[in-house]
Amino acid sequence: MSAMLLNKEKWPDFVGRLTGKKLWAPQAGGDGMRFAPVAEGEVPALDYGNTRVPPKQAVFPQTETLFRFQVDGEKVEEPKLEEEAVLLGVRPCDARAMVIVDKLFSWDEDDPYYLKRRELVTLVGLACTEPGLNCFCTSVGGGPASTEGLDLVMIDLGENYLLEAITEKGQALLAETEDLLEEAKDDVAEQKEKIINESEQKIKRSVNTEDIPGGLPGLWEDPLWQRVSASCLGCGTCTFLCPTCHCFDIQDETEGFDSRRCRSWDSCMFAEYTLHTSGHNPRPSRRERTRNRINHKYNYYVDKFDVIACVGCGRCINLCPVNIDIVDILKQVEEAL
Amino acid sequence: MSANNYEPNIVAFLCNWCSYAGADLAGTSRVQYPSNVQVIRVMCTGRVNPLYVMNALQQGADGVLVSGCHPGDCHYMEGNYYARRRLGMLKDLMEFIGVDPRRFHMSWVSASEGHKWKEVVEKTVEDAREAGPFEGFRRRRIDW
Amino acid sequence: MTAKPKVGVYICHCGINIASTVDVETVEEYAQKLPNVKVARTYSYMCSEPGQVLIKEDIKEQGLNRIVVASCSPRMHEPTFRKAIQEAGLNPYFLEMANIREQCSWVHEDTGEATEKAKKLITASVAKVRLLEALESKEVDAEPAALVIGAGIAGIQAALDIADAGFKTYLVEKTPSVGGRMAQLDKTFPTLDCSACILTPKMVDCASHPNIELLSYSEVEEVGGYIGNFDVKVRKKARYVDFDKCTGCGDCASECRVADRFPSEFDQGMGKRSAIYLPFPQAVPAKYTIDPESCLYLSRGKCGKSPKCQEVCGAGAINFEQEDEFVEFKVGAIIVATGFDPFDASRKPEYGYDDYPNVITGMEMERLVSASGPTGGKVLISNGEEEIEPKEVAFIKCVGSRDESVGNEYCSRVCCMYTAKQAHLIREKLPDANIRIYYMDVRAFGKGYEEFYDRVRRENVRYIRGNPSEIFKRGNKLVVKAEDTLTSTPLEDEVDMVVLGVGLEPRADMRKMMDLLRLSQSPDRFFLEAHPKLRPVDTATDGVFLAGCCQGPKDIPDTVAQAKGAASSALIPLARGKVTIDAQVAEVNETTCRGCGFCVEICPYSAIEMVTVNQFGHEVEVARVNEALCKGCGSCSAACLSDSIQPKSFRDRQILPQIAALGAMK
Amino acid sequence: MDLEKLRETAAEVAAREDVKYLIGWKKGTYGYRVAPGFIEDADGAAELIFSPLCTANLATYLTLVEKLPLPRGEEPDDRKTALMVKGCDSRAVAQLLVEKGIDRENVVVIGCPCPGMVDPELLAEKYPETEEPAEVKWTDDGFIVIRDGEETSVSRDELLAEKCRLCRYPNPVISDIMLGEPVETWEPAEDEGVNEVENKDVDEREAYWEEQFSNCVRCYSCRNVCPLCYCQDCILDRLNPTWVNRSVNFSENTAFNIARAFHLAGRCIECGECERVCPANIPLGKLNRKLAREVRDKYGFEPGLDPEAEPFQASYKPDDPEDFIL
Repeated sequence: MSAMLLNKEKWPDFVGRLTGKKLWAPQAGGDGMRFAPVAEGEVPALDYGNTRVPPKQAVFPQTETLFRFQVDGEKVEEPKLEEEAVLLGVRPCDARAMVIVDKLFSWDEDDPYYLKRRELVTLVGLACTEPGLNCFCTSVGGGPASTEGLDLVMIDLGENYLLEAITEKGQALLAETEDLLEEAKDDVAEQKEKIINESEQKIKRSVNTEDIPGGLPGLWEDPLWQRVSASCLGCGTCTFLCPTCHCFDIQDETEGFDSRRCRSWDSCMFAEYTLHTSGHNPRPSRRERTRNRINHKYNYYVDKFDVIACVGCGRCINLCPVNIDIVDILKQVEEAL
Repeated sequence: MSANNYEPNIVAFLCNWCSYAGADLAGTSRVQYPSNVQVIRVMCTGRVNPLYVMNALQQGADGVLVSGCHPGDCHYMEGNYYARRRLGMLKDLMEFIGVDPRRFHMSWVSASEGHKWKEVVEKTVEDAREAGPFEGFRRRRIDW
Repeated sequence: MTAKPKVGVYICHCGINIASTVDVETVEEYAQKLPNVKVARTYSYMCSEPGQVLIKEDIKEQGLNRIVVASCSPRMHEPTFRKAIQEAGLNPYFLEMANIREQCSWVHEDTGEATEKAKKLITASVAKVRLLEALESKEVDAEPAALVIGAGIAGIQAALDIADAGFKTYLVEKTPSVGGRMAQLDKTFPTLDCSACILTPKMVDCASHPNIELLSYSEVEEVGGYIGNFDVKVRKKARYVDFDKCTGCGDCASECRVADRFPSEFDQGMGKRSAIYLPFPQAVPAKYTIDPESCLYLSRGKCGKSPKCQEVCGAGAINFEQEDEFVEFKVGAIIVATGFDPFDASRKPEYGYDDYPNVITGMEMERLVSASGPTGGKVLISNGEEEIEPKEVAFIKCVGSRDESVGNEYCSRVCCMYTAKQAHLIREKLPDANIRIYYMDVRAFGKGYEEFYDRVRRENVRYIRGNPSEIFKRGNKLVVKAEDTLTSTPLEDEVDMVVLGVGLEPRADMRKMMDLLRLSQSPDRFFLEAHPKLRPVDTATDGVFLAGCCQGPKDIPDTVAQAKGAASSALIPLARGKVTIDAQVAEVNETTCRGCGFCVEICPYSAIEMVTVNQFGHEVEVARVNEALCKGCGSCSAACLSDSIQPKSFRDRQILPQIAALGAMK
Repeated sequence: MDLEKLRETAAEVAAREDVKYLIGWKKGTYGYRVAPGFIEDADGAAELIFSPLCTANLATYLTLVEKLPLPRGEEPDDRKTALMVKGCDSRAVAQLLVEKGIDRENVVVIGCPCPGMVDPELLAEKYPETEEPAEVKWTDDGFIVIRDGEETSVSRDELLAEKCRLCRYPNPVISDIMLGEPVETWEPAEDEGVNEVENKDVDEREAYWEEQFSNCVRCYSCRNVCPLCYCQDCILDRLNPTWVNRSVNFSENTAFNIARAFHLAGRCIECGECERVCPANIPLGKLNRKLAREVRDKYGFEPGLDPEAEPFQASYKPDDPEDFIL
């Protein structure tokens, strides 16, 4: 029971079956801004490109309270993380991104908050049949139907969704909803193959990333960094909306005498990110910050975890206000090598 | 909490020379008024950064009052004129984003207007009471 | 940030002023639990010696480094407690006061509410005090000179005292002569000494005093700077008479083509003067002045073939080309003694002042009974044909005082006595006249006043309790319509003459002085003193003091006393030679300043300037504060978009925690 | 506008010895994107364009460039920056001069009279973006959209950006070199966007903005793109004191947005960049335009017109409105 069919008419029933867990799905209104909790009785539609804010926020919230405490008091209270969650309609690139980020959060020290949330979440993926204009997942080791990181993948076959369990969590989900599903017929594999191939063909943008990790250190002082960063506004759009960016900043926030220690997403594109107390900033301008962003994704991360920390989702390209285009930068890097 | 049985919490910024002195005079004259208004003394209304108003609402105030010298009477000559312009703009902005206009008031109370201070306090409290507890963009007790 | 804050909170009972409404023990218990609070105590009178000792000992023994005193208004006792903690070795600015008396216990009856509010105010004070910074006040030299504005008896006395103490004094008088209102008076109550006799020597003194520079017929135009260092600009109006050449002989006035054609200001319009005139015979300086409005030559450009005054002046002092001159000087202190305006009786039309010539004001009566007045001291009225002595004289008191209908709720304090005095003087001159005084109350509170009032009553002056409602004419007589409220008898009293006991009003032109010196008005519209009891001659502007009736109606002894008080206050910075500049001034963070100059535009004291600094090889413009000029108002900082300019002790990072504390305590 | 003339002029300016570089617009990497171009020499000028897609206000780069610490003895490069400006952009330059954000002698302003920009989102919605960069041109009564070699005429009303419909100053108010003749100004449209919010009752307004601000991710692109947000150290980034917590939630987001809008009161020149760059599509322009409208109507002031004007926030009139005072 690893490949099943779900008739699209039964999609509401399928969703309705996932009770007792916190359901997340792409928000209806709000320009497909983000994944949001699904209200009871609501049936999320899956006819969207991709959310602007990646689903990483479900396991790595933009702001997360680590513990609460009283100013001048002994009382410290930690959050209870125990609610199971299901994310519906996760794109393969975003699921891959979680696998990539997992490496960081389970590296030298385990991050209990992140890892606990990851443990409690089931990712129900949706393979891409209509990739976006700036998708380039195939250049960085992914693909429109990649299952890496997913527990269950859904492929749109027209009348039906093809559901394939990838993990035990996925299996369990199929088991729970067995009565809504049909066994897939033999020709499904072929149909699936065709759809995936077509989808791959639709991905227009590509870049050869093979030599980039090894080449970047040699380009440290290359004029290309000045060129590609000149127009950068130094905002956090590219990093906040990136599914693999994972930097955070920790602050104590107080209301009266109640205080909480929380962490919020931070961005290496912000000037204060590396600002020292002394006033010295080792990455003093947008040039160094842009160089860092590319190096982190295509050099340091590869060095440390043997994987490019970019999944080719295209968000940073789509949403950069000044057309800073990572594919274009990578091509310039390639040329400079 | 319903609007009827709640006591509005009001933060007031008073200039040292006129309104704070006027509030002191109200005390010396034993004028009685509601206890909901908590005063922060500044040297001049010109000192009141309009963002204080935003901050007070965010941090739990249900209403904010700024009070200074009558136009022309500023101890520093012009501070209240600047305050009037800045806070007038802020009031427009706050209303536009959906803050009940009854939550923010500005007044001129001179050092000799102890009774006017009482009236201003009563009006401010009454308005904030009618507007109800401020939830808006209050820095709520945040969920985990 | 230095050591961790250890806060002491001291809650004053103020006898029962606070403790009867605020549950101080509950507040104490509460305050002890506040973050960073090491000690919280209550005491019956914190400001008393033992109260202060309590604080000082805790500072020493418990190592406190921040103090909150919850008591009366900081406007009252902040200096007291600053001094106290300084004596215990703490920086005096490590103090914050919670006003739980004027703004709490005195204005709330409910103990629960007042106690809760006291807790909030203390919480906010603790929140702020932790973040206060140590400040050092600076001293600058004070200019050893004073400016006195107005040369009536108050200004004259103040100027003489300061000059006698050895300091240069500029005495500025708007009119051509010093003397003011007192010079117009005949006798003074209750001693009946001649006003001119006691005033004139002082007038002469102030003109001849080596330390006094008398600027008559002059007006203050600009005042800048601050205590110890005021910059003053004075306009000396053109007299069209060479001050040095004029001998005061008076030939010009008698020969003037329009001689004795204009109402004399000094004689309340009852006498006449020429276009060139000396206000009154004893005027100081005894220099003639041409009134440009009445002078034919100056107003029309032509006076016969040539101006008469010019022809007759042997000294050649007439100079029609003269222009206003400006003098500028620095002083360390300023005394405002600008006096009052008599109430304009036209504003009570029911008394017919504008319609009936024999209805006159008290000031007119002064001139009428004065030997130097228009009638040579004879009390005369006109019956339409000739000047006769009145038989029936009525006085009406409280005209324009204690009268909400004209906006004057206050008592003018001198009318009771001057009407009594004038009744006495008439009695002296007209032994057979029937004199009555209509009154609401008689206030004879000063030394010898009650006795004088008694004496006048015994001189057959009738006091009738009742405020007349109307005066109208019946034949040759004036009818005073009133009700004797003691007997409830309506009266229609036929008299020959009515004297209106007009009150004192703030000067119509006081706005100018308020703008120049940043003064405020009290509800009665007179100048506001810094504290009604304890700082009655001070104003909210450091170094500016009040004397005489500009601060409120008063009689001559009180005026002189206040003038002497103002002089002694003004002498403090002069004698010390230095003034302390408030440490609570603004400061610029030059690293974050973006150089927009908003603060420079805003600063009313021009205390901020843009300077070029080198930041890591780049020349950048940043704001810089001149601490001696900054008054710490903070207007600059609310306009600073990068929060780079901040007033010390009122920084955003000190105020925001106050807001947070108050907001959190719902 | 004559593109050849533009490039010719730009080449001359970029070649000047006293000019560090010229900032103009160039074709983007795909679709309707236009990128800021930093032209250092005459050759680079060939890349420049001016089209209805050049919405970006490049004046922001005048203050965005970091002043890095210089090694001892090294002189700063104080050559001029040349800048291409539309009407709205030029107002930013004028306002920066008022606020001493820049020195007049440090900029060469090249004015581009502007017939109005297209709304890029509207355009992409109607005529989806292509992999190859597309072109849009002005016609007498609208635009021509050229994608993959295919031309489509579109009426002006259909695509004109909101900020341009409301525009009162399409011609640069300040310039050293003017490219082409001034365009004929048009009657600014009624600001329906602001009216719509104003016409809501207070609770509806609260709900409206709550929804909008909840979407804010605090990327600060609105602030960073704004030519008039040029503090080196923004108070909204500070921790002591903390005006706005780092936490991203409706409360802090609202505080951030109030502070941002308020700091622009009497300063915003309505170029609409904040709204354009917002990845959460928050209608930030409404906040700014509301304030700009109040400043104009109640205080009779318009920023960014006169480089010698008194700054609105650092001035007052004795008869400023005070009907709101108790």
